[in-house]
Amino acid sequence: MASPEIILAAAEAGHIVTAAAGTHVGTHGATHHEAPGLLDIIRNNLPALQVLVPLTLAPLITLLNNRNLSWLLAMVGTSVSLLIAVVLTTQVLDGSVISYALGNWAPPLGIELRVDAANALVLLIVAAIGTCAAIYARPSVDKELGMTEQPLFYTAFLLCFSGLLGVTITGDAFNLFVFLEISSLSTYALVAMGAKQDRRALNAAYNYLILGTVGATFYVIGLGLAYMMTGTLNMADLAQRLPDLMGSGTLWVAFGFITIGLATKLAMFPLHFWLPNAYTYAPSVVTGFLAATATKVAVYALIRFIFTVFGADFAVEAQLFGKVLLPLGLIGIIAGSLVAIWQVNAKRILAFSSVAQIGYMLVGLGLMSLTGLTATMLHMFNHALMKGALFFALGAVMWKLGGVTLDKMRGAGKLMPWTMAAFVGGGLSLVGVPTTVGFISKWYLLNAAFEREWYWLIAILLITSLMAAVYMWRVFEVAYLRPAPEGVQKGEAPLLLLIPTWALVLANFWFGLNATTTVNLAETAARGLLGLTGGAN
Amino acid sequence: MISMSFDLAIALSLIIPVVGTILIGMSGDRPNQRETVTLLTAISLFAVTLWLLPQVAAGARPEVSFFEVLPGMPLKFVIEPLGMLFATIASGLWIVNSIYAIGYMRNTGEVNHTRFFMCFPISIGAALGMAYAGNLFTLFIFYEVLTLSTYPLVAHRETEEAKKGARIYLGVLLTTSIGLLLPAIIATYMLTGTTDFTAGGILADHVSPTTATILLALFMFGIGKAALMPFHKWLPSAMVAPTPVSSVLHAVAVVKAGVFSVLKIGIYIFGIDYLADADLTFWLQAVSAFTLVTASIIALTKDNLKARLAYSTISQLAYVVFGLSLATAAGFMGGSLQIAMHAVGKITLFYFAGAIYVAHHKTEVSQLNGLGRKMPLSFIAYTIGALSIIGLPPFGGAWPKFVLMEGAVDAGQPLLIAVLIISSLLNIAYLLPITVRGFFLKPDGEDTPAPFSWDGVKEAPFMVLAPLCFTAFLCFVMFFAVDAVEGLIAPILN
Amino acid sequence: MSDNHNHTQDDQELGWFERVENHRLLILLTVLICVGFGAADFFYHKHPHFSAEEIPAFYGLFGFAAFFFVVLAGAQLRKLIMRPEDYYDDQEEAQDAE
Amino acid sequence: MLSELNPGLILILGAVLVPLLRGPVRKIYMLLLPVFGVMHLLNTPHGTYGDYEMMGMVLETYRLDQLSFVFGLIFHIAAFLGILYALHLKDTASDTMQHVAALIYAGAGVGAVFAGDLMTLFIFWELTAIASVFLIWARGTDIAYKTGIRYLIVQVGSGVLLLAGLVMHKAETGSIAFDHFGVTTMADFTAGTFLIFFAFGIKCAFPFLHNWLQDAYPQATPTGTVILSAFTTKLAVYSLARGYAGLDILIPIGATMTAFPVFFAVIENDLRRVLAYSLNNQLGFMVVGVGVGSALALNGTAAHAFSHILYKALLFMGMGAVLHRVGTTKATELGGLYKSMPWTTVFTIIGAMSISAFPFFSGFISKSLILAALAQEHMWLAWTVLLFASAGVLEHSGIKIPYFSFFAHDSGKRPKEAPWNMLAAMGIAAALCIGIGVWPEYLYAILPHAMDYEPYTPGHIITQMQLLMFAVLAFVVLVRTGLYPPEIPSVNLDTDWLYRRLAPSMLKEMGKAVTHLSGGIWGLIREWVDNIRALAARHHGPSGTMGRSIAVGNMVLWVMIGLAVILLLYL
Repeated sequence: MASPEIILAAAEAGHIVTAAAGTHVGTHGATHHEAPGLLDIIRNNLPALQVLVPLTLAPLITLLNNRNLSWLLAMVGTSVSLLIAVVLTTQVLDGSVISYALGNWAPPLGIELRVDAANALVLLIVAAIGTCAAIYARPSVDKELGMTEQPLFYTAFLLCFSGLLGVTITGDAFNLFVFLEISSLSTYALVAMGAKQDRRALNAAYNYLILGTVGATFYVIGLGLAYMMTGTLNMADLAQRLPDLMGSGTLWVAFGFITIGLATKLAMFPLHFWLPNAYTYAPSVVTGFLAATATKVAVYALIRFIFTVFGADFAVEAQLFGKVLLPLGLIGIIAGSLVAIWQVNAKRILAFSSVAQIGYMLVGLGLMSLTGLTATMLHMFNHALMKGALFFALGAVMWKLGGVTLDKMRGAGKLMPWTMAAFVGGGLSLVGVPTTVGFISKWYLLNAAFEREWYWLIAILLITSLMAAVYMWRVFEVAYLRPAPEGVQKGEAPLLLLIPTWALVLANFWFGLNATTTVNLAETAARGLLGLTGGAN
Repeated sequence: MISMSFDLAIALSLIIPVVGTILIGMSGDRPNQRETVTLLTAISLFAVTLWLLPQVAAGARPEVSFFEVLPGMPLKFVIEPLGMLFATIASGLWIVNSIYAIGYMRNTGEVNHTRFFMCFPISIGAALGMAYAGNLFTLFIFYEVLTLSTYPLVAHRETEEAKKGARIYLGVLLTTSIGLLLPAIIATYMLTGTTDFTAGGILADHVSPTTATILLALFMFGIGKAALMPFHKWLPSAMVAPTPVSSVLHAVAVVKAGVFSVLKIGIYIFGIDYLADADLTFWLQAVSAFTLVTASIIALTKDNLKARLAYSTISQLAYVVFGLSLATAAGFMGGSLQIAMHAVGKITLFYFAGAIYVAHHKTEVSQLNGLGRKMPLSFIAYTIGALSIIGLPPFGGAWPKFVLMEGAVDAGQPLLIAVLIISSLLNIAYLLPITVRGFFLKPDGEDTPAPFSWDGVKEAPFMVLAPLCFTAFLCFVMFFAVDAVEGLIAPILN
Repeated sequence: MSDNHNHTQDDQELGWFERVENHRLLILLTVLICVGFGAADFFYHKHPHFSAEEIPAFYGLFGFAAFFFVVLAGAQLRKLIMRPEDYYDDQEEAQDAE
Repeated sequence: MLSELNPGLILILGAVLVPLLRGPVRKIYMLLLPVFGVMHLLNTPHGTYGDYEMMGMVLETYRLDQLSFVFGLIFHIAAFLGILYALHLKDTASDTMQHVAALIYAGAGVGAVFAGDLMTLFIFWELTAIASVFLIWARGTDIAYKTGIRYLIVQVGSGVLLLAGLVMHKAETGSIAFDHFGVTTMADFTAGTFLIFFAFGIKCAFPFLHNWLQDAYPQATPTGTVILSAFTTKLAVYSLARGYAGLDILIPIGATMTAFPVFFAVIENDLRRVLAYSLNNQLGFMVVGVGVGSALALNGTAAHAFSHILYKALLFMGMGAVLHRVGTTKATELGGLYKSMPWTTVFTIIGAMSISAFPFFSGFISKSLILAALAQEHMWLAWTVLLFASAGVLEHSGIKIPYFSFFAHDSGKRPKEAPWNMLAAMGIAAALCIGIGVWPEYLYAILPHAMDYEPYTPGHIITQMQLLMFAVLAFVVLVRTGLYPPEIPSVNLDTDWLYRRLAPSMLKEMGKAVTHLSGGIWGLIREWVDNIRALAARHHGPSGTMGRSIAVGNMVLWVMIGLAVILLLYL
């Protein structure tokens, strides 16, 4: 089914974990139990609970309007989601697919929640980072936000969180839009909360809002066109009907709108201009959370549309890979890395680095191969870990030193050794040093490039890795090899900041040393997306 | 049972340094505790190595895969003789170096002791990881760990000069390893489906000679730690570091790790026969010979002692690459011996450089006139180390030259012997003036040399002097102990 | 031996070997010995390996000629290779300065 | 075990203890070391001992036979004399180092002579180089420092060539035995045997490879030169005799060596350098002897080496005493010393007469063996050259040395007589010179080959006296007529010019060129890099198009452009 241009090199039939087509675990609650117990009910409704738990907790927080309780609830919401995401992931690791009809309305009419390896991976990212962010939020918002704003913050946070989960888990294209808006709108609010620290946050949030809305609108326009052609909004359904319409101009336009819409959301170069400021001026915890999740979810959505909805053949036909994703990805990598080198604010350095990192994901797509797609999926996960760790570490620095410009960070390594050590850990991962997840991503990207025999691409990938070393090292040097300004006392950030930060840092190393799990997950996801398992279609 | 203990030994080799680092970090500002932990770590690590050594020498090849980093890409360790040799040198000299470092740091007013001592175990652990690596992938991982863990040591003094030097150090090593070595490893993997070190090599049936040549170039230059020209600049740059660091770089771990990798890749990835049959190494002979001679000539022009020694190291390391490029068993053996002999010799020279700095704050060769009267033992030790480096009997350094010459003859390239001879003579010209100045020339500003008296002697503190004398003595012992090294390596050449 | 007159020294300090009359004595002695050994050539039985050895006083003549030649040739050689005493110094110091 | 010990090791290991001893104990101890060595030597029956396996080779560390015995014996005697001569040195560091170096050097020389294989030879060979250079450096002058480095480079160069030859010889034959290499004509050379030959040639100061000798020996300390003169070159002669006896090319080489130094010696101002040239000339005789290769000739070589070591040491001792007392050995600054240094004068004259081969002095009974061997083989050209050189020897060593230092024009210097230990050493050496000359049969008895030769026939004595006395006559004539070239403070160019003048200046020019070139290239590269950097910084710096924050309208514009492009692409 895949285009001959797509390399499926490693696909020996024996290796594929074939689940029976249409293994619908949990659909309609059909189990062997006579009367399902509570546990079974929960188990059977996991996909729905994934989103619903945080979504319902969000308004509750506003209602209670209590600082301590709201934090507690946010913790509960995120950690329960994480638990669910882990369980769901284990269920799809073998390549099977979970389809869940919301409210027992059968798709395509009802809204379908659909979990396969690809979005399980993303769910895991969002839930895990969300949990870390929730823990982290407590001291961070204490410092950066006013007391009264805090319940609002946690509400917005949980909304955003559930929105992102929703985007990821849904099998319905319009439902995706809804969740996208839920997450986006709350994100704008979250970014704007940075205004207490720096008024420029308002401007950044505003720009983000405009661009985000443009993106979402484009998406919905494209979707509308597709709906016009097919009469369905269910992704699986769309996927079945669209191939018959190949060649239709309307469909091209729909595809174009959707691509650009999502590309704006995921900050593809040159549609990334909203990102640096949003990341820089948002509250620390928000930056960390968004950087690690939001763009990844958008990338996921794009992948979902390309591979599942429109189909790889269509995208190949549309020259999306070769003429759009690959070149723009590359330019994004180079430009993002270069800009990062000259930045003087650590957050901005990381923000531009994110632009570059998204470039890597797009290049992985542009390679049009199983390995390439695996690399992209893998990098989504890995990049979430590293950027999460880095931004959280910066947040801790911010907490103590009141800013993360290079000037303020002088001597930070000696003032707060544990925090900066975490930052170094994340930074090394970003550079792609072996034993970290960054290396694993790069390994797969390079492997994919080798398969293609695109040696120039290898060179670019390697050179930009070194550029990452350059911009990270500027921070390291300032933090460790410059004397701290007079009068600043030595002291660490609170434990609640350090624990999630270090959890992510250790995850960077854990999954860098023992990447089999993530690689398997990513590869299963890639196989699923390319239709190499029996599960997805 | 046996395999259990092998697993444990290998695991311990990696865990002990980590534990040591953590404990040192926890020692904070308690110097005695910190130093005790350092020494204990060093000793226990060496004990583990010594437990392994006789068994490997007897033919055991302990193998263990802890887990798969990537599917099909395990973190794999196989102890074979070459790695065992490197591990023994690294962990053995580390004990000496720890003592020296303690003495040095106590007496020079350096700061940040804790960070300083924390980085050592990590780098030694990384060196052992490389030594025992069972595949390229594992080797690469520890290679990078070694680079990064030594960076803080190079930048230790935190001056502008130190930062610049460290930047070059890191820049060159990272650029070469990521830019050249990593693609080479990936290419090897893609072409052969494995990166395991295999006797006889893995490439022979999978690649064309052209590809193999490109790969060889990527590997040889990619291992920037081997300091083959033009990627040698990091070594002199790293000279800004305190002397114990220099000795780690030059003798214990870093450059040794580089040339060790060169040899290991040469024999286990390419295979000597393949290198020879496919005639891949002609250019490498040229490059290493060029490095060998040019670095010596540059060394002649350096007045700063450590800079001179740095170029000397570049030249000496090229011997190892040169040995590989001969693509003969003897050449390989010569390279292996050179790793061992140079380690002992060069560490002596660096200890000397540190000793004169600690005792008299001298750094330049031209400042050494008459200093030998004040530091007779140091200068004698230096002279012994220098003679070993030059390659004169009865010091260990003589053997590698002899065996390398045999290698050149076996390779049908007897003219290459000239390179070795020229280099030896150049070594005399840049190493021995220090001895003469120290003992025989009169100090600046004095008309006649003050008569020697024991009151005038001011040697470096005991903890600095003792390691210096010990390694000098080792140079001598190694001349007679060469058979042990040879016997260890020989099985992999059959 | 003749140039020691140029020296400004008291006669009392002149040693045996510096007195002109003793020079004469020594020269005479030398000549006498030469004549003696030259004459001796005729009074013993030779076992020549080479025909030249049969020449009367061959060794003496050869020695005289050889000595003369060595000294005169040496004097000529001087023109070619003699340099001031500090010839190598400046060069080597220049090298040190680098 | 101890009986298998190479006697050289007694001296070498013994040297290690010297720094620990003080005063008279040290003196006695040092003098006893060579005595022990000789006793050990005399108590060992001929044979090979001390096999030691290493790197897959069996080293024969102690081989005693006729040839090695002669050299071993005289080396011990030389060591004893050298130590005695240096006994006045103090316990200071520098002097202690001289003692240690001298002992190790002598030991290494002895060790090398008894080496049964090439590897052992190589080890001791290099050890002689290392140890001996300290005798030069100990002079403590800047010149000595540089000379020492040059000397060491040449010596070690010889060693590594030997090693290279060893390696190739091993590859060719599989053997590292140090026996006759079977090379009798140039055509027989293999790469390995040629390299070994070349290595020997350097130490033996073959023409064009000779200049290290004249460069270095005069720069050593007074006592150091005495030691130096004994071992290195004679070790080379021994090695040639062992490995290349009968090699025809050695005859012209040796003949050249006898002849050309005499011209340099005539005009040399530094009397110790005169002796160095003379040493070169004497080596020529030995080399010719090796080249002839007959039993008589080889005996001649061994005997000449034996007597030469003694009288050359004696001459260097004489000059060393002068240097020690006066501070210089330049002919232009000496003269008339016989008045205050009578004993030194007498001993030096005995040495001069020995080297000139006056009958009843040691040179006579050894040199005549070589000349006789040549005559036996009817090699008239070589014979003539050697005869000529004999007259030359008389000029520079027989007359010039004693004449210019002790007589000639009175310099007005009245130094003290040499210390007792120097006089003792000189006295013993002088006695040996005369003793050997008068009773040659004892020396003849220990020579490697049996022979039947009577030195004291009327013919021998008469012809030799003719040669010498007519030459003296020529000297008288030359001086009286003013033809004798005056002494001038100067240096004379020799092959050292190549590496002291030509090579450095060429290297310097090359260095300049390379620096210039590489500087240019690096500059260019740096310029490019800077340009690229600047370009990147312009567009990607904080205020560059890529790096700065842009207005939201522009952002949306980009989205529109993106859409337009993508639609264009699709439609």
